[in-house]
Amino acid sequence: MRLSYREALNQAMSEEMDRDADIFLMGEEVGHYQGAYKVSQGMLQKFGEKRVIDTPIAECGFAGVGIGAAMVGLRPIVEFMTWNFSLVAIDQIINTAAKVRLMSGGQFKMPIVFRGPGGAAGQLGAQHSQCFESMYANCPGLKVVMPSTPADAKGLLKAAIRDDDPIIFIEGERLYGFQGEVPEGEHLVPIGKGDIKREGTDCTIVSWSKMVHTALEAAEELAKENISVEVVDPRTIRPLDEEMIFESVRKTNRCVILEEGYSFSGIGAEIAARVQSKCFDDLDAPIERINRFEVPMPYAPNLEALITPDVPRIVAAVKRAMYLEKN
Amino acid sequence: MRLSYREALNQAMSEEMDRDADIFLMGEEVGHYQGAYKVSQGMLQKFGEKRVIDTPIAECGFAGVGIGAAMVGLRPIVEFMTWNFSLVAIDQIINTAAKVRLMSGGQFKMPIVFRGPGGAAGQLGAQHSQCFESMYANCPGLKVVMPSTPADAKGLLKAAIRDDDPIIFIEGERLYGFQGEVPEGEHLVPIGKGDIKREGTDCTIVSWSKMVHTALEAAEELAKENISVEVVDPRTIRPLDEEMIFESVRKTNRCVILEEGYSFSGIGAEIAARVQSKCFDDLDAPIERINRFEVPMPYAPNLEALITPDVPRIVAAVKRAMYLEKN
Amino acid sequence: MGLASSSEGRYIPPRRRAHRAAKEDPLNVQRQENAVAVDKKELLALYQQMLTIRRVEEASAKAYAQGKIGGFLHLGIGQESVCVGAISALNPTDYVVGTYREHGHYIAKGGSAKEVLAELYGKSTGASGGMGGSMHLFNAKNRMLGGYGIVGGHVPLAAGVAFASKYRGTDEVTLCFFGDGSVPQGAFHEGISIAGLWKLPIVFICENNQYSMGTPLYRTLAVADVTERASGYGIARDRFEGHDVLLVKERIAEAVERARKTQQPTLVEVITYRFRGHSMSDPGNYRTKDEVEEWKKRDPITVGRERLIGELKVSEDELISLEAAVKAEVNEAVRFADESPVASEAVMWNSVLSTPDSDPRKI
Amino acid sequence: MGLASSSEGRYIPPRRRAHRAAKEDPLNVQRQENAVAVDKKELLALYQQMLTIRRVEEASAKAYAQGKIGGFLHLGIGQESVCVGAISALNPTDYVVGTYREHGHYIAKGGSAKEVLAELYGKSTGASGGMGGSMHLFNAKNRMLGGYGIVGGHVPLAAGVAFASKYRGTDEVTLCFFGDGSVPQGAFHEGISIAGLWKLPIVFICENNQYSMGTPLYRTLAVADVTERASGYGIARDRFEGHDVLLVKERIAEAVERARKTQQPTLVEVITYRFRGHSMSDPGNYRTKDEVEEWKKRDPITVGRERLIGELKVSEDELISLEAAVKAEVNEAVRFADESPVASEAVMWNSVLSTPDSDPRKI
Ligand SMILES: Cc1ncc(C[n+]2csc(CCOP(=O)(O)OP(=O)(O)O)c2C)c(N)n1
Ligand SMILES: Cc1ncc(C[n+]2csc(CCOP(=O)(O)OP(=O)(O)O)c2C)c(N)n1
Ligand SMILES: [Mg+2]
Ligand SMILES: [Mg+2]
Repeated sequence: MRLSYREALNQAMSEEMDRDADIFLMGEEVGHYQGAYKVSQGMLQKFGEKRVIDTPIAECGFAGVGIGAAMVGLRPIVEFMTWNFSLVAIDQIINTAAKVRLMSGGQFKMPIVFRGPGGAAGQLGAQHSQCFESMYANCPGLKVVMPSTPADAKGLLKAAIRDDDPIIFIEGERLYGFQGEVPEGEHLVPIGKGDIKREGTDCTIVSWSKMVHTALEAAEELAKENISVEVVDPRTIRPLDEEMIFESVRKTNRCVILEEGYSFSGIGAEIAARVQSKCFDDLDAPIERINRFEVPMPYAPNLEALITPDVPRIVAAVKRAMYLEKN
Repeated sequence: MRLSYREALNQAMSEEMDRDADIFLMGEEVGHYQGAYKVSQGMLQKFGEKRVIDTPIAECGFAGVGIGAAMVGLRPIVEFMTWNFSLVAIDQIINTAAKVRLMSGGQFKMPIVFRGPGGAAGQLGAQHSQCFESMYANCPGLKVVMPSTPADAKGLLKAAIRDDDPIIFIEGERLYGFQGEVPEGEHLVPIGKGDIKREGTDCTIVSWSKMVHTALEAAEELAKENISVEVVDPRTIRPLDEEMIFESVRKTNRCVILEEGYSFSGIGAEIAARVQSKCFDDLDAPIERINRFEVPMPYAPNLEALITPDVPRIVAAVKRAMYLEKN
Repeated sequence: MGLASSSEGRYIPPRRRAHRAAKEDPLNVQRQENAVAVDKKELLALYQQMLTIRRVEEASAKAYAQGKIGGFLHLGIGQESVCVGAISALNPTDYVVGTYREHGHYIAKGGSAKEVLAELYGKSTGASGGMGGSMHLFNAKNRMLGGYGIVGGHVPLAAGVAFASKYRGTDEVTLCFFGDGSVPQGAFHEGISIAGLWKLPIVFICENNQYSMGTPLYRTLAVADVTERASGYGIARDRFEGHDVLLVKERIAEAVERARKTQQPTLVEVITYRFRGHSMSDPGNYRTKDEVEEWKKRDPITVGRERLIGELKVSEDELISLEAAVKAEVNEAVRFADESPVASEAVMWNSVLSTPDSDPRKI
Repeated sequence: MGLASSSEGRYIPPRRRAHRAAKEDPLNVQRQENAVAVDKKELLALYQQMLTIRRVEEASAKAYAQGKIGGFLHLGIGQESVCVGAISALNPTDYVVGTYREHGHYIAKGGSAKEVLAELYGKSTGASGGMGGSMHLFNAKNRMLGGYGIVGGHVPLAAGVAFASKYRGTDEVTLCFFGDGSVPQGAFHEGISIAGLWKLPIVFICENNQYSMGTPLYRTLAVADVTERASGYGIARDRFEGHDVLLVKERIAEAVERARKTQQPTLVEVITYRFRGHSMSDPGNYRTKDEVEEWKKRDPITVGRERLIGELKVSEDELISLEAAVKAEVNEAVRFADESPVASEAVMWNSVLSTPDSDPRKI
C-alpha cells in the first residue's frame, strides 16, 4: 500500500499498541493536538488518554518516567517533539537508559523507544536544525535507527518497539510527507540490517535518512555521465551493517559518505575509519565525506542552502573519487 | 619548575585572575572545600567569595549563569566536578554557548571556559568514568582542549581563559598528581597546536590526555624490539592540528590512534578519516584504532582493566600496522 | 479572592492550589477593576509601540503567507501590553532576555521594525544579520540579549546576566521573559533557584497566555498559580492580568525597583492571551471561538485606545494620524526588508568562532 | 515553632524562609520530644537491621583502607534510621529507588550483607554481579531498583516506576530517596512536577543530612525548609527529625498510605546527619568536632538501643547476643566477599544489550 512516512510511523505504533497493552506513547502534544507533526494523528481517539499521554515541557522528566516504567516492564514510546530538545534529557538517556542493564549485572531490561524528528527542516535556525546521531551512537548500550523510506520507517519502528534495548529512533523531519510503497500486513525490518537503495558499480555512496534521497538524485545525475553509483543505506546506525558497506566498496573500490550532520566525529568519520581498515587494499581513492559545513545552522535560506550537502557537492565528490575532477 | 598537573592548573587560573578582575571561578566545592580534586586549593583565600564561587548542584543553572555573564563581558571559568555531570548542562553548552555568536550575527562573544576532569579514574563505575570529547567536538562553535602534561595544562588553560570562544577543557582525572617541568614565568600554549611527545620513524601513535603516557610506555616497550615509535599529541582536539599528524604519518607511513573513550564516532574515527584522506598514498597499512571496548564501564577492577586500552594492546596494534603480527 | 495590593509573599490557602480549583477558575486571578493613573504622553508612546509591534507581526504573517519568510514564526498578537509595559519600566542600561516569541520585546527594547522584518526575511540588515531569524533577535547596543528557542533554557542565562551586574556593582536589572509552559522545565528551576540563593537583580516574568502550544495550563501544571512556587525559591511574587499596559508597567516597576535596590528577585506572572495559533502552522483548534472572542474584548491595543479617548480625551484624529504613521513606518520596513541584500556569507564564517582565520569548512 | 502534627500544607511564615533565619536555626525543626508507641518485636527487628547496616559499612571502610575495595565509597553511618524506618513501612511489592549512598536501603529492602560486600569487592556474587559497585546496587527480586550516581537524576525514573504502578492499576507505592543537595537540580523539579500533575503513587524522601559534600545547606538553598516547595507542586508535605526509627516508620507510613489510597505524592524531609565524610576521601573538615559530637548523641542505633532497654525492658544480655549475631553475619559476609570469584566477563558482555550475539568489542 502507498503511505506517507508519517502514516507508516503511525501504523507501526498503532499496530504494536493493538498487540501489546504494555506499550504506550508519551510526549508533548502527542494526544489532544494529534502530534506536533501529526505522527500520532488519531491515536488518542483510538487508545485513550491512558496510553497516549500529553506531557508538560519537561523532557528530562518524562524521558526519566519512561525509563522507570521500562525498568518495571512497560514498553514506552517517548516522543521528543524534535531531537533538538533531547539535549535537556540526554543525561537520562546516556547515564540511565544506556547503563542500567550493565550496572545491574543484567537484571533489568530497558525496552524503550525514544523517537522524533531530527535534522534541518528549512530555516529553523541554529537551535532547531541539529543532527544527533553521532552523539548517541558514541554511547554503548543504545541502538540508533534512522529510516529513509515509509517501508523502512514502519518496519524498523515495529522492530524497535519489540526490542528490549533502548532505541534512539530519529525520523527525517523533511520526510514526513514522503510517499512510498509499504508491504501489506505485518512488516518488520530487522535492526542492524542495511539496504541497497540503488545498485551500481563505479562508486559507493553511503547515506541514511533523508540524505539517501539526495544521494539517489545525485546518482541519477551521474548516470547521465555514465557513472554508475551504488547507494547503500545502513538504516540502523548502531549496530552498523558494516558488511554491506564493505561488500559494496569491494565491488566499486570507491566510497563517498554523505551525512547531513557535522563531520567532526560524525557517523561518516566512523564509517570512513572502518572502511579504510577493512577495505584497505580495495580502495582506489581516498574515502570522501560530505557533511554540513561546520557552522551552527544560520537562518537565512541562502546560507542554509550553502552549508547543506547537495547534489553538486555529491557529484563533485564522486568525480574526485574517480579522479575525474581535481580537488 | 617542577609542578603537578593540579598545581599547574591552579597557577594558570590564579595568574589569569590576578591579571584580569573579570575572570572568576564557579563550581561545586571550588571554594570552601578547596575543590573536589583540590585544583582550586587556596584560591578562595586568595580571591575571596566574590570570585571563587561555590554553587549548588545545578550544573544546568550555573553553566547558564556563566554563559549569561560571558555574554555581557565577564570571563567565567566554570568547573564541572567531573565532565560526567556536564550532561545535565549540555543543552546550555551546545544550544547556547556554542551558538550565540552565530545566532546574533557576531554581536556577542562567548569567553567562557568549562573545565573539569574527564575519563575513568579507577572503579568509579558506569556513570563516573566517561569520555565526552567526541560529543563536544562534534559541535562547531566550541573548542576542545585536553592537555597531557603539567606544562601543557598550564599553558593551555591560560590560553583558554584568554580566548574569546567557549572552551571545553577536559583534564585527566588520573593526571592531577602527575609531576612535570613547567617553564618559569608567563607560559602560554597556543590552542590548536599539537606537540610531538616522542620522535620516531617506524609508526605514529596519535594520543592525548592521560593516554599519551600509556603510548609513551608502549613506545618504550617497542624500542626494546627496535621499533621506533613517534608519539604525537594534538593537545587541542578541536581545532585539530592535523598537519602535525599528517607530517608524522608521511614519515612513518603507519598510524595507530589511541583513545580512552569509545571508538564509535570517537576522536579516533575523525583522525582516521582525515589521515586516510590526506595520506592515502603514504599509508603502508590500515590505520589502527585502540579504544575502550564498547561497554558501559563496569565497576569490578578486572573488567575495568579488561576494557581499557593498555600497553599490550598498543604494542599489538603497532605490530599489526608493521605486519609483524597477524590480526 | 481579589488581587492583593502588596506583591510579596501573599498566602494563598491550600484549597486554591488544587487541580480542581484550577479547572473551575483556571486563572485564579480577578479582573483588574481599578486601572492605575494615566499620563497622556506616556500612554500615547506605549500605545504607539504596541501598535507598531502589532502591525509588524501582521505584516510578517502576510509575508509568511507569501513565502517571503520561512521557518517558525511565533506571533505575540494579543500579548503586546506585557512586553511593552514591562520593558518601559526599565532604564536603557537594563537587560532583556526573551523566548522565541520576542518580536515585541525586541522593539520595546529600542529595536526597529526594519531590523525585525529584515531578520525575518533573512537579510543582512536584520537584527542578527539574518543569522538568527524570528526566534533569535539580538541587539547588543540596546542590551536585548536575544530570543532563545529551547523552552526554559534561557532562564539560567538571564540569571547570569544579573549575576554580572551584581559582580560589577552596577545598578542594572535583568528582565527574563518566559511562557507558562516553561515552568516544569529543569532550567527554569535551576535558574530561579540560583537567583534566589544569590539574590540577583532580576525579574522573572511569566507571560501566562494559558497555553503551551495546544496544551492548556491545567494539563501542564498541578498548581495553576505559577507564583505559588516563589516561596520555595525565597523570592518575591506578583500576579495580575496584563491587558492594561500601564498596570503592567506599574507592577513590573515595583519588581524592578526591588531588584535594583534590594537585589531581591521577583517571580511575576502576567495573565495574557495570544489571539493566534502557537506558530503559523497552528490553526489553534484546541480553543473555542468564544474563548478567543472573550479575550479579544480585552485586546491591549483596544483597551489602550479606549483609555486614550475616554480618559485622556485624545482626539480620534490624533489617533488616526498616529496610526497612519505607524502603518507607514511598517510599510517602509517591509520594503526595506524586501530590498535588503541577503545574509552575508562572510559574516557567517566570522560568526562561528572569534579566531579570524579558521575556515569552518575545513574543520 | 514546633512540629505540626498534620503533615499537609503547613504554612510557614515568610520570615522563616530567609537565608538569615536559616543560619540562625539551620533546620527550623524542633526536636521530637514525644516518641511514638513502641512494639518490642518490631523495634528489635529494626534495631537489628540498622546494626547490620552499620557493621557492613564499618567493615567496608576497613576493607577500603586495606585496598580491597576501590572507587567511591559513600557511607550512611548515622543515617540508618531513615532508610530502615521508611522501608519498613512498605509492602514487599513496593519499590525503592536510591542514590549512591544506598547500602542501607539495599539491605532494608531485603538484600543481604553478603550481596553488598561482594559487590563492593567487585565480585560476581555481588548485588549487581560486580558491574555496579557501591553506587549501583540493584535487586530486581526485592524491587530495589538501584542506586544512581547523578545527583537528582533518578527522581524522574522513580516517578516512572510509580507511573507504571498506576498504569497497571496495582496498589504498589514507590519510595524515592535523595539528598538535600539534589533539590536545586532540574531533574528533581521535573520528576516531582510530573508526579504532582499526574498524581502518582510515590513518596519523595529527602534525607537532609545538612551537607552536600562540604557545602552546608544554607549555601545551597535559599529556603532551608525543603518541603516549602511542595505547595508549588501541588503535593503533600511532611518534615521531621529522623533519629527515631519508629517515628520515621510512622510518618512515612502515613505518606505511603496517602500514595496508595489517594495517589497523592508527598515530599517528606527527614533531618539526619552523617557521622563520616561525604566519601572515603573526605575528612569532613568543614564541620566542627562539637557539631559532629552533638549529633552523635542522637545516633539512631544508640537511641534504638536505649529505648529497647529503657522502655521495653529488653535485657542487656539479649542485646549482646543479637549484636554478636550481627557481627558474625557481617564477618561471614566479609569472608564470602573476599573468597567469591571476580566479576564475570561473560556477564559483562551480555549486559550491554539484550541482543545475545552482539560482541561489543567489535562494534
Ligand atoms: C525544551 C523544549 N521542548 C519543546 C519545545 C517545543 N516548543 C516550542 S514552544 C512550546 C510551547 C511553549 O509554551 P509556553 O512556554 O507557554 O510559551 P508560549 O509559546 O505560550 O509563548 C514548545 C513545546 C522547545 N522549544 N523546547
Ligand atoms: C549532577 C551531579 N553533580 C555533581 C555530582 C557530584 N556529587 C556527588 S554526591 C554530591 C553531594 C550530594 O549531596 P546530597 O544530595 O545532600 O546527598 P548526600 O551526599 O548528602 O547524601 C555531589 C556534588 C553528581 N554526582 N551529580
Ligand atoms: Mg504559553
Ligand atoms: Mg546531603
